[in-house]
Amino acid sequence: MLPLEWLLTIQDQTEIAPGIFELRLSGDLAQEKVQSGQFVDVKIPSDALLLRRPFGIANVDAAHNTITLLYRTVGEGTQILSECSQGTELSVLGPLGGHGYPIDQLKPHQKALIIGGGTGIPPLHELSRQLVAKGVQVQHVFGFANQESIFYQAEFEKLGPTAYATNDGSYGYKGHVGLLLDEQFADAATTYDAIYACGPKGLLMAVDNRFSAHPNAYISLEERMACGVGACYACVTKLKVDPTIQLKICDDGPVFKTNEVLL
Amino acid sequence: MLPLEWLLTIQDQTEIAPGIFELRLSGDLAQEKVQSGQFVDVKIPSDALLLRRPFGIANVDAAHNTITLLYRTVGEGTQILSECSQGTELSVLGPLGGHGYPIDQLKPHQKALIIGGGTGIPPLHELSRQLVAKGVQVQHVFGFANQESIFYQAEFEKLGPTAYATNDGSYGYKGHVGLLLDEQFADAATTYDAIYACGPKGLLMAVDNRFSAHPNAYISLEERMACGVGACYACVTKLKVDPTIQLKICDDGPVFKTNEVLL
Amino acid sequence: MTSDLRVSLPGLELKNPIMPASGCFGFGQEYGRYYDLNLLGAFIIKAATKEPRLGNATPRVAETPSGMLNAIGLQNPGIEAIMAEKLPWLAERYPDLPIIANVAGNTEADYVAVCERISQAPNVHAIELNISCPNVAHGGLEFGTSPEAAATLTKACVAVSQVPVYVKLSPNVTDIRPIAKAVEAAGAAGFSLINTLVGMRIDPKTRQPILANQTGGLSGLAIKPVAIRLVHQVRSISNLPIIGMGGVATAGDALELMAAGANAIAVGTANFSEPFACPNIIKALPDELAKYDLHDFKTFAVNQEVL
Amino acid sequence: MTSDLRVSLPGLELKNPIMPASGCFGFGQEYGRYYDLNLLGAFIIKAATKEPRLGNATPRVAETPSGMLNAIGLQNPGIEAIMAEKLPWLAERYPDLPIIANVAGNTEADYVAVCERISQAPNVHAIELNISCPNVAHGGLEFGTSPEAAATLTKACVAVSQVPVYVKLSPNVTDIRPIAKAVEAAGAAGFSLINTLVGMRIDPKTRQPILANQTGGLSGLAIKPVAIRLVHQVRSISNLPIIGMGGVATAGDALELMAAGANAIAVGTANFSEPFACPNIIKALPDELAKYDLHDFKTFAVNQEVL
Ligand SMILES: Cc1cc2nc3c(=O)[nH]c(=O)nc-3n(C[C@H](O)[C@H](O)[C@H](O)COP(=O)(O)OP(=O)(O)OC[C@H]3O[C@@H](n4cnc5c(N)ncnc54)[C@H](O)[C@@H]3O)c2cc1C
Ligand SMILES: Cc1cc2nc3c(=O)[nH]c(=O)nc-3n(C[C@H](O)[C@H](O)[C@H](O)COP(=O)(O)OP(=O)(O)OC[C@H]3O[C@@H](n4cnc5c(N)ncnc54)[C@H](O)[C@@H]3O)c2cc1C
Ligand SMILES: Cc1cc2nc3c(=O)[nH]c(=O)nc-3n(C[C@H](O)[C@H](O)[C@H](O)COP(=O)(O)O)c2cc1C
Ligand SMILES: Cc1cc2nc3c(=O)[nH]c(=O)nc-3n(C[C@H](O)[C@H](O)[C@H](O)COP(=O)(O)O)c2cc1C
Ligand code: FES
Ligand code: FES
Repeated sequence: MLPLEWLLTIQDQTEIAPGIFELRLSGDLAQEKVQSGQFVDVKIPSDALLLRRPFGIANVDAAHNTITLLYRTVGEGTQILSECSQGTELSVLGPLGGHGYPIDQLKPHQKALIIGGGTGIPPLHELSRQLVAKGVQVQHVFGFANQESIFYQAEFEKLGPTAYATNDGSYGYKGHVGLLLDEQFADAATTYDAIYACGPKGLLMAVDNRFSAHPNAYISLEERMACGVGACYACVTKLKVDPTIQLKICDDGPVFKTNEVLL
Repeated sequence: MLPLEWLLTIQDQTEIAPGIFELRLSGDLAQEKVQSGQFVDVKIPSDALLLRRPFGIANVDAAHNTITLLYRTVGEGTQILSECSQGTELSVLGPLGGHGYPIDQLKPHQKALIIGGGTGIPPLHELSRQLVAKGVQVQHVFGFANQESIFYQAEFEKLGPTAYATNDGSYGYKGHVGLLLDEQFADAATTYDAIYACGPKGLLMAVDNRFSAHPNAYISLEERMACGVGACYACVTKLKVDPTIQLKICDDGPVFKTNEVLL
Repeated sequence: MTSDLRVSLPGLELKNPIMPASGCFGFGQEYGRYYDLNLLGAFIIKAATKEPRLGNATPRVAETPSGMLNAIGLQNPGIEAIMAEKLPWLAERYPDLPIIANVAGNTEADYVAVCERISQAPNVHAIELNISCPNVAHGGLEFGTSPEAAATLTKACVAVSQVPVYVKLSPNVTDIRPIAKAVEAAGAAGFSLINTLVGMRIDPKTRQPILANQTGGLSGLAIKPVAIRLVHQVRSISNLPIIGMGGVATAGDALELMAAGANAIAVGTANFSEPFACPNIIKALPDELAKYDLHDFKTFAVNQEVL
Repeated sequence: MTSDLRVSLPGLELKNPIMPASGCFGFGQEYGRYYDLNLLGAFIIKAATKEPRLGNATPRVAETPSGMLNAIGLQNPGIEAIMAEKLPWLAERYPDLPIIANVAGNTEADYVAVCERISQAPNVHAIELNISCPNVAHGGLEFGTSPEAAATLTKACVAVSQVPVYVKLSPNVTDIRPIAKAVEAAGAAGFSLINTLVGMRIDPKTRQPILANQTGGLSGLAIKPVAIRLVHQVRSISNLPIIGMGGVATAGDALELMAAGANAIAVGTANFSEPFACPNIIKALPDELAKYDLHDFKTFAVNQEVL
């Protein structure tokens, strides 16, 4: 039997940007082998909220027995989570997602382009960390609403060069990530040995289009979920080559190759 | 406008007998004039529990700005309440109950008999305290399941002599309070200037019967409530003289004269 | 920018769309001790029947996850006492507070008699015809589950009423649309949606129902998605105004129900959790609207223009 | 004293009364990774239809207070794939686990074809005839809301089925009793109660329904009181066994529904909150029974004797 449910303890929680929280959870889930892009499903401590909340795993620190989540408060669940104090125990399912970001195919000194937007960025941190640990050279390209909402800048810049696009131009390139890619990473498809993306639908579509023929390009999807393990069919997406075949994002994903699924 | 809702802070909470909790709440409700027998309606900190929980006021300590509740864990609400830690803020309505125990009619050195059972006993503590403060001589007669479940023994004995009945005879008289009254307080109707009771239905019926003609005998009722303020008609009881007239326990009670309502 | 919370429905020019739901606020005397009822948009009083009613035996309420059951059984002092005491009490203290009178009965004649009489009270601006109470042996659901019976009753009540008649429909039906259509054709000024679902709790110890009446009406947050669905469904087949209710506890809930098609909102069970629920929601509405760059309800409920 | 959790229903000799509800546990492969499905009393697989179905567009789920909405739309690989892959997979790994096959369709012919075929699978011990799915354009509710249509369909399915047929009724009806009676007369072995209520959530930002299908089926704790009422109501007019479901998350919930008249219990939404919900409930049942000085289910559900 695979392990699934963990009682993790809130080690600390910090608002690292307006409405963006860094949550460090301690417990033995941190000893599991986690592929970047995999996620956890958190039981929010409220009797009235039956569904768990999925969050990408932003960091695994086996030595300190902790994992880190980064999330934005968007509704009731994340609001309640953000008010939980240190020491609170949370029931967490994970690591979930049959397919995270594949990195085994990359060799030291090869180059990876990591593209992210907003709260799609958290799992890309663990990805970048794992790539750098392998000796892969990473380039980050991130989109945010504005300068204020940028988080984990230092953490990412430690791992590799990071280009920013903001909608209002308050930091880095003005405009969305797609335009930044066109202007400053026009040769990316040939320059980079692997492409990884996570973020809002628009960003994923941009990446899916631009890198549809790239043999090593991956996007991570989000969908409203119930079970998180593949049993309820809530989170399906259709195969591009045959839309009568449906995959489950929670189980067959959340990471898919570009050009693989209908966005 | 009358005050109604208070944010009270849990000062401390102790399990004083198996499953019986003493809960001290601090806040300005303690400055209100409270008639003994009045109650509060506590919002349990759970999103899924919409109805408040009514509890008698066991003690008011204006000097320390606290009130005390004593309750038994019987279901989900009291279970959750018992797990709340110090510092938790609770929304509390009160003092509720248009009619508590009348004591103004008593003079110093007059005698009062206070009869209680189980979790009906809490409001009788504040009653006894107020009576003793007036110089009234109090006698308590309390029923419990067994010795283990007795609580507030020292507190009551400080106020006046206290006779106990337990179902299993493990402490005091063996049997229920009605029998103890018959055997040891047979002249109570003439000996005591006032009779006050609170407890399970059987006890109230015993008191109601024995002291139906006493001019100064009172019982306090319980019923499942929704609003707690008289607006929803959940908690009605019928007048004995005319059962087509219904009174609301939360608002027209919870204290009634003996022989006043149908039990 | 300041907000304009006014909404306008037949018979009801409301300064804001929030009103206590029938049966959850008595005749105002109790909550009136704790806050100024003039804050309310309107107020739907407890059901009025021809004769005084004692209601059901106790226990009358039980708790359920995010909800509650009630089986009050329409206890009320009867139309005469309501006309003589309850309505004048409200008129004297809150002359500008529009009252909606919830009317129930055993027979058509009962309903008609009460509608005729109560609609003459100067502060009654509308009637809410309760053909959906699940907790009484007669009347209630009988009229509410058949389009024909509902239409006949509505027509008779509209004919004698001096004020617009809103018909309160039951969620406990296979298809609400034919009932809504029949009631509209019979002259209803609008709908009131929803009354309670039918539910039960059992005490595992005695294995008997907790409520003396066995079943009770399920209300509160738990039924909000059912209320949204039915308001949306009735809105899809009718342009009549809808007073929406069912599980509204916050300004966000109120807007969700208005987005589904409700023109005004009644708040029931939430008063018990939070006695200041109605004034709290009214206070929070401007900020809630502002979240969506709105400052009034003009773009809500497709039929708002018509009114 | 040790407990005896066995219950016995037509076609189903269960070591305990707890089983995952249809649609909430797939075909067992996923939860089977995390615990031994042999712990279960039985298992109701996801709806099987004649043809493979893609179901509805996403989003397919939304959250509600103490509940959730789903509009999966009966996605399933179709009877042939279920016979060829899903059932053999279960039979191989869990030869002693009784499977109940949930069957759905557009037409009577569809239902009949699937019942005939699936009831021949060696590990299918019973059929749960789904005439109550609110999330599909055809079939589902059409058959479930009329006594005549329900009876005709039941009769046809019973005629071709090699195993007892339990009919899963809808709570979205004015009166469930005539439907239950008709289905009983048509040869049903028992009932399965309840399917989901119909609900809706609206995104206040877009003012559009959250679910792509607009409406969805409401399940979870919120509907428990409705499930209890309907089980109690059907029990009051029939002695057939009832598989009860709707908001069961704890052993206490299970006993409450059994006290209302259910003979066995299916657990749906609770699996999502707590993937070990079923084994947890099974483990807790002896202590929960002991609270009431009981050690088996003999005194539950009036009809237990008959079986
Ligand atoms: C695989 C995966 C990984 C994710 N990783 C992250 C992350 O690392 N950081 C982060 O901030 N967010 C992440 N999200 C989004 C996050 O799950 C939602 O923001 C969160 O569930 C919202 O919960 P709420 O109660 O605050 O919002 P509400 O809107 O109140 O939630 C209501 C329901 O909708 C669901 N829901 C709402 N928004 C989303 C969404 N975008 N995706 C899926 N379900 C949603 C909720 O889970 C809940 O069931 C991820 C989502 C998925 C599917
Ligand atoms: C005026 C009044 C004063 C009370 N004072 C005390 C006191 O001082 N100490 C004490 O221990 N208990 C007291 N009770 C009883 C107390 O309110 C219940 O034990 C408590 O509400 C149970 O809540 P629960 O969630 O644990 O139980 P559950 O059974 O889970 O509660 C479910 C619902 O039933 C209601 N309920 C259950 N039992 C009772 C009951 N006996 N009376 C009224 N409602 C009930 C709950 O309030 C809730 O709405 C008093 C009751 C009333 C009416
Ligand atoms: C205690 C109680 C009493 C009620 N009495 C009535 C009534 O007399 N007439 C009526 O039409 N509805 C009555 N209702 C139904 C409410 O008016 C309302 O339709 C329902 O509770 C749904 O709203 P809510 O979820 O906000 O409570 C009552 C509800 C409750 C909880
Ligand atoms: C995601 C989901 C999918 C479901 N799919 C089916 C189905 O395929 N067939 C069916 O008869 N019922 C289906 N149901 C209904 C459940 O089997 C059950 O009747 C209902 O959810 C009530 O139980 P619960 O409150 O324990 O979830 C589904 C429910 C959910 C939540
Ligand atoms: S969330 Fe259940 S299948 Fe993906
Ligand atoms: S609890 Fe509402 S009237 Fe007493």
